[in-house]
Amino acid sequence: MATVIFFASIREDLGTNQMSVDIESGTRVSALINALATMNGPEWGAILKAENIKIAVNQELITSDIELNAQDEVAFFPPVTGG
Amino acid sequence: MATVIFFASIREDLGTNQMSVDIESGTRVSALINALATMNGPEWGAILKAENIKIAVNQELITSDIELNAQDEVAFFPPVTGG
Amino acid sequence: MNFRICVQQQPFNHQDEYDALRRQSLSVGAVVTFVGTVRDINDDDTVKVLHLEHYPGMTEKELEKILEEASVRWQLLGATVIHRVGDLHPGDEIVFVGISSKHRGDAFSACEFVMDYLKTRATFWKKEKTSDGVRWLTTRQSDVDAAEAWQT
Amino acid sequence: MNFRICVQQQPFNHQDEYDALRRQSLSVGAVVTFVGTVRDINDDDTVKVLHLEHYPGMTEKELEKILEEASVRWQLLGATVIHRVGDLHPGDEIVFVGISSKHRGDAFSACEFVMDYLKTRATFWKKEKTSDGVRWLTTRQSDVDAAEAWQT
Repeated sequence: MATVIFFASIREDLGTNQMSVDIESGTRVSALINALATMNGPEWGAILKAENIKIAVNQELITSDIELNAQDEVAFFPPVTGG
Repeated sequence: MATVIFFASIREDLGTNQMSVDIESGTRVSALINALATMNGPEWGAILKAENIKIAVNQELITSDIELNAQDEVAFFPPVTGG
Repeated sequence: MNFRICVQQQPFNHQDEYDALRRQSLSVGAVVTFVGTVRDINDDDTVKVLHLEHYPGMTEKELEKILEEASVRWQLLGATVIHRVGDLHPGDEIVFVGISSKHRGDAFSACEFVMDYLKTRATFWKKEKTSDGVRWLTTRQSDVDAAEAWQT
Repeated sequence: MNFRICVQQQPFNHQDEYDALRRQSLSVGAVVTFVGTVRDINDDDTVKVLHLEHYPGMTEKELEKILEEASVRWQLLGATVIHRVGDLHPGDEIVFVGISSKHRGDAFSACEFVMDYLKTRATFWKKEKTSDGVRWLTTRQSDVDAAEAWQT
């Protein structure tokens, strides 16, 4: 199972902070998003494909549509605003 | 009487920290230095005319050979090294 | 080179953090500290509460990377980052960044660099409760520009 | 804009100075502090005592001018300079510069500017007692360069 987590406005927009998703190793991030939209509704696709959304895999920011491993931690969040 | 004061290495080189000197208003700084050398010995002239010496009149740094008033405070010191 | 990274709800003690940096070694000649605090007015609205959320685990890794990069760019003796999370109020301290070094130029540059990178890379998010409602803050272009300026 | 300028023999309290800057107003969003300390080694010699002398009256005027200029260049809310004189030892604090402002860029720039100008304009002189004897320090070219860089 991959762990999918959401932060800040993304978490609030989706109404959930974390879920487990059964994926096969080799699944691309884009395919994971499509699977989430299929499971939870098309608004999930719109939110997770928004232009300035940030995605981290195993706590490392990614900038391309990489292949996931079955146990990965995938996080979706808006641009950071700390400090 | 003008007050003449010396700081740091200049004070140590001259062996004095302060003196009063009778000058007329209109006396130039260079004339004051010559008067000090006449009174105290030629090494005073050498020390007070050294290339990187700083001179302040009434606690303002001067960069030209200005005319003094009779009651001025004239200070001689090396480049600053605080902080 | 000693790093200290902490994400916490409770306030920090400025004197303790400063003392730890200063007493790193007798080679320390300069200590620069930065603290960011909650302002009462933001974008013309009165701030009542500033809520700070973060990504536990990733935040600490990102902060560590930022300090690593600072210690490659400058000669540092100590570096501390403490960032608070949870509900904060106007006047409260949000973040502490402190750097100690032999010479002041290194400490000044590294401290500002760490703040600029933290603002654009560390996984914190701010939500403001103002007189006008609740809003998530968005990235400021000035912060993006400040971070990019270090890359040239 | 509040100035605090002090030349004194006794140590200062870092927390008190920081708190005063931070609590200047609820508009404060950033506080940057710098402290310079006596290093144990200078120019390869072991420092035993650092003696600091100044020109009472002129020093305070010069520091005031420096803070005035900083407050023209940047938007500041508070500015403090405390400089110690007399005999200091390795590890002792020499100088505190603290700036508070709405935004961090102003505080960082002003704090570094004040230090660079203080180093080249404020009437302090340092005499070192080392394992090798006693010597008056001379101006470092790097300090002259740092101060001049603000004039362009």
